[in-house]
Amino acid sequence: MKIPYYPGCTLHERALDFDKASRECANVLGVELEELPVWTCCGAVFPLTTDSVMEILAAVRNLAYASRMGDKVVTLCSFCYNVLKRTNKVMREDGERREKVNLFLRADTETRDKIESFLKEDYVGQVDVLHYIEMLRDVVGFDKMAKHVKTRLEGLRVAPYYGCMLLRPHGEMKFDEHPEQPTIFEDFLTALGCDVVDFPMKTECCGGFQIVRDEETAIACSQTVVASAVKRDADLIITTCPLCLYNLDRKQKEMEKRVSGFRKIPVIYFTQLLGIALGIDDEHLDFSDNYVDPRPALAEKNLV
Amino acid sequence: MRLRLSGEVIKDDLVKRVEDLSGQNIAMCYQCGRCSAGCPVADEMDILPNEAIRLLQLGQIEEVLDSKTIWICASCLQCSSRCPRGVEFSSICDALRAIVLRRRITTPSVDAGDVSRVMRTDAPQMGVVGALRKLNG
Amino acid sequence: MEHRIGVFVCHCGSNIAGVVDVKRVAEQLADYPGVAYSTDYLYMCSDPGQNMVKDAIKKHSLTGVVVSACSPTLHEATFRRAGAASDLNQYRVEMANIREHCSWVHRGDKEKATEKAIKIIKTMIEKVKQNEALEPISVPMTHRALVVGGGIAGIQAALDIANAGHDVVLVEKSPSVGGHMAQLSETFPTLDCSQCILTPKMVEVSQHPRIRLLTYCEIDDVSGYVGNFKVRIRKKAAYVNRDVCNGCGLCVEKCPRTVASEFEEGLATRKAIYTPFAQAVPNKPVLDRDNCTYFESGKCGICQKICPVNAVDYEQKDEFIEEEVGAIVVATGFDLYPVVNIGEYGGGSIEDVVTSLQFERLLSASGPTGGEVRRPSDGKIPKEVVFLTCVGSRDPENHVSYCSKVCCMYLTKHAMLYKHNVHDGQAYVFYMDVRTGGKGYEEFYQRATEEDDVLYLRGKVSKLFEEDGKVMVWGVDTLTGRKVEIAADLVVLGLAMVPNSTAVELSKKLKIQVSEWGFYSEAHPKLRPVESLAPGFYLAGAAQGPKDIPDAVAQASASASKVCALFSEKEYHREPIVAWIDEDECSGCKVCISVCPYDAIEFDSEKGISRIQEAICEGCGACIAACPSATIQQRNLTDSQLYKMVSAALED
Amino acid sequence: MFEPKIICFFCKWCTYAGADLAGTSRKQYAPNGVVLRVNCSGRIDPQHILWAFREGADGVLIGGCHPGDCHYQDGNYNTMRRVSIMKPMLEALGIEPDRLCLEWISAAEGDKVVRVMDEFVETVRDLGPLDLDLTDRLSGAEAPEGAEVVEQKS
Ligand SMILES: Cc1cc2nc3c(=O)[nH]c(=O)nc-3n(C[C@H](O)[C@H](O)[C@H](O)COP(=O)(O)OP(=O)(O)OC[C@H]3O[C@@H](n4cnc5c(N)ncnc54)[C@H](O)[C@@H]3O)c2cc1C
Ligand SMILES: Cc1cc2nc3c(=O)[nH]c(=O)nc-3n(C[C@H](O)[C@H](O)[C@H](O)COP(=O)(O)OP(=O)(O)OC[C@H]3O[C@@H](n4cnc5c(N)ncnc54)[C@H](O)[C@@H]3O)c2cc1C
Ligand code: SF4
Ligand code: SF4
Ligand code: SF4
Ligand code: SF4
Ligand code: SF4
Ligand code: SF4
Ligand code: SF4
Ligand code: SF4
Repeated sequence: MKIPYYPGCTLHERALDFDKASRECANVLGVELEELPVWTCCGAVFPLTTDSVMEILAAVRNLAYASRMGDKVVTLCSFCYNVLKRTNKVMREDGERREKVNLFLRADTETRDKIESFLKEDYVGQVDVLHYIEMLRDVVGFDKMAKHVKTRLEGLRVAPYYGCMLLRPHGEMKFDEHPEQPTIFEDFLTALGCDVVDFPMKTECCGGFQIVRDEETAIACSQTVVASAVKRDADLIITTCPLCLYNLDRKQKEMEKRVSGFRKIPVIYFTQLLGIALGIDDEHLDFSDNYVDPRPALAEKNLV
Repeated sequence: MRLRLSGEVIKDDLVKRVEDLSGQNIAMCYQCGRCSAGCPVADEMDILPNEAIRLLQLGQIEEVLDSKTIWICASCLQCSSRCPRGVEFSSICDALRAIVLRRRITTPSVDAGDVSRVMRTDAPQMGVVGALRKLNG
Repeated sequence: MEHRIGVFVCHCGSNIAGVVDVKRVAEQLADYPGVAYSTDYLYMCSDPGQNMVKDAIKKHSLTGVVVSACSPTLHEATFRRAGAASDLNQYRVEMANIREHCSWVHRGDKEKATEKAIKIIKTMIEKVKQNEALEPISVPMTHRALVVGGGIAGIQAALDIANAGHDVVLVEKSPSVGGHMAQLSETFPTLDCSQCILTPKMVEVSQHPRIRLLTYCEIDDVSGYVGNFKVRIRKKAAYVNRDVCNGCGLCVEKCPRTVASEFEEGLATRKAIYTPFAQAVPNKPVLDRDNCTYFESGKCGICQKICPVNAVDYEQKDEFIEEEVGAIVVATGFDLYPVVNIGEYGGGSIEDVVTSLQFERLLSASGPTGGEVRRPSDGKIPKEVVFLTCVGSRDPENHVSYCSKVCCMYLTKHAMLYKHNVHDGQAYVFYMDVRTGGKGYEEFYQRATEEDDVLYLRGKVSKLFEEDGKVMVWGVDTLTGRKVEIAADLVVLGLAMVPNSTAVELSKKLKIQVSEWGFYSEAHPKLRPVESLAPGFYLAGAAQGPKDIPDAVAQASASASKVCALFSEKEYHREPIVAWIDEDECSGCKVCISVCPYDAIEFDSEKGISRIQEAICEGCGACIAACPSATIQQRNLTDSQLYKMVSAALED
Repeated sequence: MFEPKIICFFCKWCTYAGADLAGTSRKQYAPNGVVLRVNCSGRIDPQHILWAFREGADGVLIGGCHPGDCHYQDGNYNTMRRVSIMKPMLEALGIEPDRLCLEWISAAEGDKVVRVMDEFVETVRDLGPLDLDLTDRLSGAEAPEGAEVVEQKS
């Protein structure tokens, strides 16, 4: 089965490990992630001002490319997912902005050259934006996924971190039935055999992009999250977002400096964990970029 | 400090602009403070989210535009998601930032040094792009 | 029929005559087709004025009367009586409103006012010409009432009606009467013990010779209309022959199965065969087959073996009881908003976050902790207790929009009682507004802050979570503009009051309206607050909207007095201005049935036509305007009358 | 000056009582409208309105209870729907839709009765007399059933 895939810039630059692991897992599960032939940065943040047109143009272009390839587009990064999904809603429901955006698209000669044919019709929200985990649940099925598991991750205590962008705004994202107590990653982890660690900070913010402006503030946020998982004896945290990973993992270096007796905890992408369970080769599961090396924790449970 | 209120002061055109830009009705906020109670970065703010909205209700928009608060907000949408009246402070915050940024006034939060510092971090692209877009227009 | 209409133009002193040329009006109308007599007089409503009408009817053999005077709301009844006194059917007397709608509002232009008065009178002459002689509809009536719901409201209504001398059937779905009040510890604003004031009433209701108490029963079906309802009641199988059982309690004692007790809100257990609480009325057990070993596996049977009077009967089936009643009081009460919906407060998964009703049980002397406040997780006495108001209430975005009215008060009571219990403890109440509308309520709140050191924090809590055996509270104090964090031992949620979960389903059986949130709708929010729009149905207690005990009882007594007023007549009388269907023309499309707000239209499937039940029709006219075959008419306001009236008003 | 003829259908629970209040308060308004009392604005159907125009009315004013206040639960919603369907229908017949007016006026709004009456009379006055030719066409096409007097069955 082929599904159009929008990686987003971070997965092509700093989060190659995420991209690689996710593609490999998909392959094992019989899904081919078919990367859009052309795509651009989605803009990273969805503009919350009602008059924004230029700010969503990039995201619409990507959606329009995807609409040529199928009726879905899968993405991995929480930020991309949020931007694409919310932009899609604008294109479906906000007639005025839709018209303006399509005007731009029609005038956009560069785009026209690249993808002559899609311009035959306006983009009006034809594709459904899917997160990879939704694809696992709804397209593959967690039970089918579980059948591919080579190594059940018994005894591994995993804390699933959702963060903000997958869940909010709930009315638009509809990512999980219970915005305050989501369970999709819990179900995913259970299917892999893990011990799920429920921790109250799983839907709290990691500090987001504030990390590049006001490190102190953002670290305070991410430390709250990390400490909460550590307190509940998690072996590791999983996430879906390169920025969350950066804040929660890389910034543990700073946390160590600031907090006495700070206990580190590895943070990895959920598809890396899935890769381990599916028995994917080490060469595809690269943890060299992680500040806190997950391998010791995994080794302890004989998983690497 | 005494606020001298009148119908004219309260009906500030710029507040109306914030309402238009954010798609929010400022009057709907009944000041329960839940936005502030759940905001992960409120500790660093000089004006709490609910206080910022209160100031807008009173027409005191310049005070809010001058605040640190609007630059500290991480757009996590926690405030909006739990607001009993469906007021999205996160959107109001974006609108307030947009007003400052569209005025093309350099604010302490987004001076040139800041921008270059942002560019220099080793943070993932999306973080950098996000920050620049949220904080630099 | 030859029309002989009498027109009486009133001067009302100068109120009318000062503007309208009454003489000219009377003269001009004397020539109008069908008018047999026309005159004017100074004060029509005075005795001589009325006598004029009476005499003229006889003298001129009038077939109809139009009194051209003030608004019909004022004197229609007066002149109808006058007409009737001269044997003219009261519905052939009409008023033309030439005062409120003419002389008083057109004082500047006497000529135009006079012309308009003539037009107004002509419209009424045309109407009277076609008015039928009608009689008020009278319907036989069963002088027995049904009360649904045996909480304090239902109990009070049943007692009041029965004490007035009418029979009452009281139907309660649970094994005992008492409702939520039975669960409460002490009650604001006086802090009297809830059980102490309630139990005598529960006993009274069970022993009253005029009350048939049916517990563990539900309404299965209701048909008929005001004065003549037929009710089918399902008596749920209790697997105990409660007529034989003597309430010795041996079965309960020996039953080996335990389950969470509903009455104790899950904080304690009960047996599979059980009475919900010690003071239950009737104090006879029921067997909960979903949790009974015998029903699961055919084993056990201990209760049956031990019962000294052989009351336990595993073969018992649901039974049906038929009752005829003339009026129905609905008092099905409330439930708390489900805590699972509030994920940010743990959605029920944090043990030491309890609902307000659970806290009542923790405070109650008869509760699971014997009245000592101990928290559920480890039984420790909590030293830091946080109370949250408006949980789910006043939250149109995520939960319910309305204020639940009683929670401010009961949380204040909770904080106070907690402090009386744990003197060195600290109680916090997070609030948005403290609503204390009621006699002695504000003073009660002030006492909580002054004497019991309850700390009120103005702000809504965003999140609760467990940490190190504490419940972390993330709140705010908007008065100082600070975020607030409290490590609490126990948190109490002042959850919204919502209608009983059966309310909407019941409303469909009863065919009465519920409002947006499922509370029963009153006929008028101010002037008919205890009646449903559908005749014969009355509302009492929290089923109609969030209410405390004084309000619930007041409303129960009010609905009882409404029932008694209805029962004060032998028969039920109503205005005959109802709709009727011409059977020959009706195509049987049922459109009318779908628009009638009172379900007054039934379908005769044999003839394939619809038929209006006069006893139920309120005469709104919705069906008339909707009928595609134009075959429905309203008595004394037919389309034909309307057309003639329109034409008369436009004639030059 | 052209004096329009207006037929007013007022619900007895609200607008009719509102007009009574205007009277008891001695408010003054234009005398062009004649009020017919109906149990509910929902009793009025398109035929009544067309009949009024046919019989020479220049305007028709319907007064009902505010949404949510209908004595009969939701009769006024029916009226609202009907009036919105009526407007294009009138347009098609060449009758300016503004000649039909629906207003929510409660029993307490005597002032509103005055305001609405005066404004509506002005509106219709500005529109001028209803063109007779069109009225003829209407009477040919749309003579309401029941316009011939059907005696009531008893
Ligand atoms: C935590 C808490 C504390 C409170 N404290 C106070 C206080 O201190 N003072 C005060 O004045 N008020 C207090 N109240 C309010 C008080 O509980 C209510 O005002 C009162 O219980 C309302 O009585 P009711 O009869 O209307 O409803 P309920 O008590 O709910 O009784 C309804 C009855 O109807 C039955 N029933 C429901 N549906 C059906 C059906 N379909 N068929 C048959 N039977 C049915 C139910 O089983 C129940 O027995 C408190 C409320 C709460 C939640
Ligand atoms: C400014 C204001 C606005 C309000 N607005 C609203 C509102 O919008 N909605 C609402 O629901 N409620 C409203 N209310 C409340 C409402 O007015 C009262 O609930 C209501 O009037 C109470 O009616 P009552 O018959 O008990 O008392 P009253 O209206 O006071 O009537 C008492 C009557 O008894 C007579 N009387 C007194 N003593 C004697 C005596 N010794 N012998 C004989 N007769 C006597 C008085 O002359 C009077 O006529 C408002 C109240 C106020 C003050
Ligand atoms: S949560 Fe909503 S209503 Fe409450 S203070 Fe914040 S914006 Fe206002
Ligand atoms: S969106 Fe901004 S203001 Fe709202 S909770 Fe998040 S950080 Fe705080
Ligand atoms: S009948 Fe009416 S109008 Fe005539 S005198 Fe009496 S109050 Fe006045
Ligand atoms: S038969 Fe059922 S109810 Fe009776 S004692 Fe056994 S378990 Fe209890
Ligand atoms: S043992 Fe028999 S008589 Fe005694 S309570 Fe049980 S059922 Fe009733
Ligand atoms: S009574 Fe108080 S706690 Fe209850 S909903 Fe109203 S304001 Fe909130
Ligand atoms: S007039 Fe109204 S109440 Fe009567 S049958 Fe018709 S729709 Fe029902
Ligand atoms: S709407 Fe008219 S035709 Fe249709 S069933 Fe009712 S009465 Fe008969």
